[in-house]
Amino acid sequence: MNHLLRRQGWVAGLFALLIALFIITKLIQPGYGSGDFGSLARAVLPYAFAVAAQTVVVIAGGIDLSVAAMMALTSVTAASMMNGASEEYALFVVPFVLAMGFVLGAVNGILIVVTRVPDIVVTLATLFVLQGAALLVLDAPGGAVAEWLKGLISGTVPIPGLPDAIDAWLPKALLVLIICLCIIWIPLRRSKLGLSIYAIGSSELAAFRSGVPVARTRIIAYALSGLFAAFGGLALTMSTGIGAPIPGPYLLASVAAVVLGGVALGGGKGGLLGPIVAVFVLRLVRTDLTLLAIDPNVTAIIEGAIMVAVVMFGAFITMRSRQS
Amino acid sequence: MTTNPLPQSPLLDATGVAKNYGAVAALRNASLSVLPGEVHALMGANGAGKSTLVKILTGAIRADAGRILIRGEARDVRSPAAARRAGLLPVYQEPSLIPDLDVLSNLRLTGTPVEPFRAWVRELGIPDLDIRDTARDIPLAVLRVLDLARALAVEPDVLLLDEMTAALPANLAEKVLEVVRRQGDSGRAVIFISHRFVEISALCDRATVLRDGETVGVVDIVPGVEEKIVELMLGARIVKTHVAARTASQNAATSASRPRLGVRNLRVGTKLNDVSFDLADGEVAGVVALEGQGQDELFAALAGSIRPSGGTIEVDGQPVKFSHPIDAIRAGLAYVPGDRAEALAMQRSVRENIALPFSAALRNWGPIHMRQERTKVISAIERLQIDTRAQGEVQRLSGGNQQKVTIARWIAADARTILCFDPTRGIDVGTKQEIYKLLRELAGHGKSVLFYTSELEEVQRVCDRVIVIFGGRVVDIFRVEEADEPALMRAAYGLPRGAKADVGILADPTSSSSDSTTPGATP
Amino acid sequence: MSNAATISKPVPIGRRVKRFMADRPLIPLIILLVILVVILQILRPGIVNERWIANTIKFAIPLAILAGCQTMTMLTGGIDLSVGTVATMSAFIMATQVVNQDPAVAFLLAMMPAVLIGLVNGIGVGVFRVHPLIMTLGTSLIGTGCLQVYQRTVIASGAKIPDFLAWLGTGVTYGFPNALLLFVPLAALIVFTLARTGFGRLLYAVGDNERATRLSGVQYWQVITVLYVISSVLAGITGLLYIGLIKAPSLSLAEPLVLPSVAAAVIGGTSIFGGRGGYTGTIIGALILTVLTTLLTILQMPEGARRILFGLIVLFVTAAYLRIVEER
Amino acid sequence: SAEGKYTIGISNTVQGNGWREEMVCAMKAQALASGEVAKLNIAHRNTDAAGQLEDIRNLISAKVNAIVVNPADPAGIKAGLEEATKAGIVVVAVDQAVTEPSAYIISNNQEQYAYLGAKWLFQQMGGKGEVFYMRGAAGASADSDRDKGFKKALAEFPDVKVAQEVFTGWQQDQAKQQMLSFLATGTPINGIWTSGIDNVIVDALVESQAPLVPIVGADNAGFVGQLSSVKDLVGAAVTNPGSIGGAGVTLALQILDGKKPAQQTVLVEPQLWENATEEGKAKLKAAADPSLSPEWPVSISIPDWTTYTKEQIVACKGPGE
Ligand SMILES: Nc1ncnc2c1ncn2[C@@H]1O[C@H](COP(=O)(O)OP(=O)(O)OP(=O)(O)O)[C@@H](O)[C@H]1O
Ligand SMILES: Nc1ncnc2c1ncn2[C@@H]1O[C@H](COP(=O)(O)OP(=O)(O)OP(=O)(O)O)[C@@H](O)[C@H]1O
Ligand SMILES: [Mg+2]
Ligand SMILES: [Mg+2]
Repeated sequence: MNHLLRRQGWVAGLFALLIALFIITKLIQPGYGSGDFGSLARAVLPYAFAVAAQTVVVIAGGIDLSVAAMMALTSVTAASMMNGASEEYALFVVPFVLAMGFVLGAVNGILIVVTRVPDIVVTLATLFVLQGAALLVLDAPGGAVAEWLKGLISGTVPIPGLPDAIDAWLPKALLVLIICLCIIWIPLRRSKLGLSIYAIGSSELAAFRSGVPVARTRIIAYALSGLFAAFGGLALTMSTGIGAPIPGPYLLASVAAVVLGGVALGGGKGGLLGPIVAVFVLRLVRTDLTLLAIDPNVTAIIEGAIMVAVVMFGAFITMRSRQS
Repeated sequence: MTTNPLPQSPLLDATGVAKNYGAVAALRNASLSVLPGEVHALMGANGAGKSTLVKILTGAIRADAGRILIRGEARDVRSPAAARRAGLLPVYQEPSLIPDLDVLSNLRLTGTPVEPFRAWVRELGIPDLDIRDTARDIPLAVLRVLDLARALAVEPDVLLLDEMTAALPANLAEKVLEVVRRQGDSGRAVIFISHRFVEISALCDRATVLRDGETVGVVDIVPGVEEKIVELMLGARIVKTHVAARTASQNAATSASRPRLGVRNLRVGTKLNDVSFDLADGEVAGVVALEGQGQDELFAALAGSIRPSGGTIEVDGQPVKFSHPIDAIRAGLAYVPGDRAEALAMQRSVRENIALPFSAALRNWGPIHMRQERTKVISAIERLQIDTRAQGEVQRLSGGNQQKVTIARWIAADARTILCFDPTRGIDVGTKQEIYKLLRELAGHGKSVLFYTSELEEVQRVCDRVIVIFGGRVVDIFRVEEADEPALMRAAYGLPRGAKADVGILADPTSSSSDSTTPGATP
Repeated sequence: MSNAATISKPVPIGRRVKRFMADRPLIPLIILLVILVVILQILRPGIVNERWIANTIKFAIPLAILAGCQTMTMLTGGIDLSVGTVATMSAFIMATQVVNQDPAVAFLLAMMPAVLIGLVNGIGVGVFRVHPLIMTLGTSLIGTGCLQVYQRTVIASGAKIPDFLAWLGTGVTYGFPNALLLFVPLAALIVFTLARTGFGRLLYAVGDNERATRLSGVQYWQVITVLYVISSVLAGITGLLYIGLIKAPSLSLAEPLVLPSVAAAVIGGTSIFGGRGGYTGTIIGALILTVLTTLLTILQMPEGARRILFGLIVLFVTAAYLRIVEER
Repeated sequence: SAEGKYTIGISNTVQGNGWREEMVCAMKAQALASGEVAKLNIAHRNTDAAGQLEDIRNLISAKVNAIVVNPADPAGIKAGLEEATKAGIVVVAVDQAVTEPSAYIISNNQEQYAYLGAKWLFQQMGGKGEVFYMRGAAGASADSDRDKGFKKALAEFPDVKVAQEVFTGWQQDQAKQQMLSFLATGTPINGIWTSGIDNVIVDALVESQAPLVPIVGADNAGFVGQLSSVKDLVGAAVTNPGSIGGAGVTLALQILDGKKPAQQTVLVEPQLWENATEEGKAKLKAAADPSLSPEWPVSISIPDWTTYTKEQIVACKGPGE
């Protein structure tokens, strides 16, 4: 009970921080409006999927260093497949790329299980492999994307019955994010598979002895991570209209957001909501720094300091609550 | 004590089971045959291979050789899940609930029905369990009981209990014994591992004895069979020197003006309310308490692991404040925790584990004097007769030998006062005798020992005085000659001296559980 | 009694070889290194000459020292991702300060951020119990930011590589790279520290079971703080050596070494979960990675295929090594 | 000095590289020197096209008057630039072209950059022999543009062969190790083309006492210095001025003041400074600037386009700092 409260408390704190940041943003830039919120949602999209990908494996007690490379590979694959193809062809490309992410993720898991090499090393190796594969698919940024896919994340959703003023605050990108994550996460969280993922992250031995098929669960966790990363790759292609073979800064960002979101790096604890809120917080901080026109070199210091400070603060709270 | 003479076909029949860990043969030729309706003891000295056998039978590890028949059919139990399907349910020596999941999720994970589980938990003496509690926050003893309840709730054909009672306080242990007994009566089978003969004779029908990974005998449990079992268990190593109950004349009559350790009105949170006692040089003081009466907090506070919220601790008459175990160690107080996983660096060698306190202080971080260290370590190893065949990594030692390492460390460090928290938990008879002897020897050399035990009979063998704690307070202090088991038991339950109360099957084996309902009957 | 029986049994030769290698985990690593060199020699006959060996060692040394930082932190269950930034900082500060300052002063200035970052890492991990991955990542972000701010203040003054560092980094005496003068004592010191000092023992013990060390009187924060400071100082020294080798100060000088340094430690047999490993393996691991890089540079193939091969080989080597060592 | 009237946003996606740092400093210095800029709003970090889109949108939110952008990818940020133009913001891309038609471009001609250097190199080699081709980062758009130029020159010299092609990732240590490994193979080469990671290559040749073959690099201070100081070194520096950033600011200000250029795209053609002729040597001597950080291109200003002084760009201070 106590523990549950503590975890929810962290997410609630993040939400409060997010709201405070929105207020600060509004103070810095009184003109900050729904359109800008839409931009934020679009910026969040690839990060959020990267973070979701990382969250699943971290909860399962692992870590996935190949997230960003996987995004790059799926992104270039999608972009090069759609290059010069018809709009309808994209209907085939999207499931294909998602399946590819799922399968490659599963390969990560299988390698970890079969070779018994620590996950951090296996995914470091697959980071190079996936990066190489991305370069083989496209040796320079390029490709194209179907217009309807681009349209999927730009603009807002007119919901009948709601006044425009509210509609404007519902960017499509946000809805796409929520739908994609919920469709996978909510059933997972309620299933025995979801429990098993938490179980192997919490204590592999105890999980094995409780009859959890540890190897299979681990493989599925990595497969899901690959699936989320593929969503992230698609999101990249959808927002930029191209595929780029060099991975973006999503790996470190995903690890940072996972930890900020209250998921313990040892595994077994936390949820998806916290990390996603953390992504919004981190992106909004970025926005504020730009709005404030802070010296760009100082922003790196500020971002690093925020990360360290928040995590230290979290550690401090846990320490205090443990002592009392 | 009903032995089962009917020539029934065994429910579980394992023969020729072998398991090697590199050069160490954990099991060489073990066999075990369990009939329906019997409670079957599996006995053996530390490291004999009991736990290994249980793990093989339940699919937690794979055997190198051997044949396992379940209800006459050859089964290859590949995983705990497969064992579960075959009707074999273990409760291992270590708790196996997932630490970060709440109890309910743990039940869902194993597909355990919730209501029967709750009924069993109540039956096993825990009335107020919140199944939304995270396993990590639940005390060890309760976790063990939950493990058992979880196994019982699916009504297994064969229940395998590996030192189930070792970490339990007397009240919970009794409940467990009652429940296990009834399992046998209702036609199921239980394999029961314990080093406590009282439990074996109160509960079991037959016993299989292992020695060095081999089954050396199967005996019916009849009164007086203990000697035979000990003989089988120890083989050539047989120890005839039973330490007799101590008498007043043997007590080190130390009435020094200034006690070595003085505890005055010690309080820790809500768990420990008001504890005062003295510990003299050359004295072994026992601590007796039911589970969760504040003894953990008392030891933790004395060891410097937690800070008391009130009261004082005096060492050699000087008040001291501990903010870290190092402070306690500097004051000469060394703590041996009951849970060896808490005390040992499992991947490191026996030598490094024993020598660990040598390097703790900042000024000892420099080069190690290898020869000096080696001498000290070896003498401690010899003193405790640790089986160092697998000394490269402590995790390969058997549980009992691991336990010895935790004590050897402080012998080597020459600590003046040793705080032993249930040091004989899960240790075989031979080793227990050695530890009793050791504690007495230490006292003989002027050291002082504070000794918590969950086995009341040990008190008589080791202690000079017994401090009984109930509800976070010292309720009584006995001299050893007054401290017979019934008296201690009554005090531990918070009953005044001289009161007469029936406290379970161990205290009075003839009147076993007449008034309790059978949880097996609940839907 | 029982072990006599097991030993007298005849053991098949394959098992015996495996057991022999398992007891001496360095041997399979060295064999692997030799195999790589042989492949290289077959692909480009004549490449394996004195000059090539000297070059390989020169590039392996900075990697090996940084991998030493990883080895030590990994023994405690940690990791130090800030080594790249620290090395870059001290290199950059040295090269820019030596223009106007006495070399000794410049050296002190260059080591200052290293000590500072190590201290912050150590306190964060040891006192506040922040996960080392996050802590060192955070400080490396902060360090990079500070370096960029600093960089602007020294654009006008330019940069210079002190002759001594250039001599140490690139010089060769009697066929031996001068960098060995720094590395051999340093490596010996690390090996000795891990095996024969109280501090080394504590690193292993803390990584294995922190609670146990606490009960034995070990103060975790002290060990961790000293460890991360040492790691940072080593990284700073690496930076100085590396700038002598590369001779071009840039703001991302040593960053590319970070992931390989982790890989070298892992290939060398140090457990990323703590409590197990050693430095000699790490040194061979660094050599293996360096030779592998050469091998892949020599091969004519698209960059993508090259990276795929690199990833696969690292994975294969680690897996094979684990197989051999765990076969007991 | 906030007498200026405009706010200019800047977006750059590579941090900690001398060339890009010089570009940003040139932008700041030019903004200051022009006297027309009240505030600069700089988004400067390591990121990809998606991250740059985020930055551009943040700059739109910050209501800047113009955005000067060094694109992470020509096509990848099209949507953001379009939004900016719609919001009435002047968009100028520097260094590389962009596909958004409404944006103005002032760019170094990357293809020409490679072509110029490669052609000179192949001529030096006498039109035949083996060349060591040291590219930039695999998958970067500037690298693939340069590859086009290099291949174009190669096609003109059928007897020149590529002995080995490597990606340096624009990282000095990697490039040096690659060079040393290659030298160790003993493969004879007649020339080296580098994508701007040049001074470490010269070092590698000198240290291993390998024959100094003709070498082409960029106009980085370190390499330009070497071209004058290293004995027997024959080489050429192709200009790739980071000060293009300052030119971008100038262009943006001109447009804001209503002086639109004739075309959307203004190309800054690279120059080649070689040390094989006396004339070239003189140019190199004039350009050399040992006081600069070796990673900084020496061409710290572009005639007609930048008005700041050397002190100003080196100080790297924008308006209001
Ligand atoms: N993982 C392992 N690696 C190496 N040796 C092992 C391992 N597990 C057990 N052993 C060895 O196998 C033998 C039997 O161990 P086991 O735990 O079964 O003993 P036990 O009878 O349960 O003893 P205890 O009463 O102390 O619990 C011991 O000698 C032990 O050292
Ligand atoms: N630093 C040292 N100072 C003094 N004597 C040393 C030192 N190192 C080794 N020795 C000598 O070498 C002997 C063997 O020590 P060593 O540590 O090698 O024991 P070991 O056989 O490896 O023990 P273990 O099984 O614990 O590893 C010691 O008894 C000691 O005499
Ligand atoms: Mg056991
Ligand atoms: Mg055991």
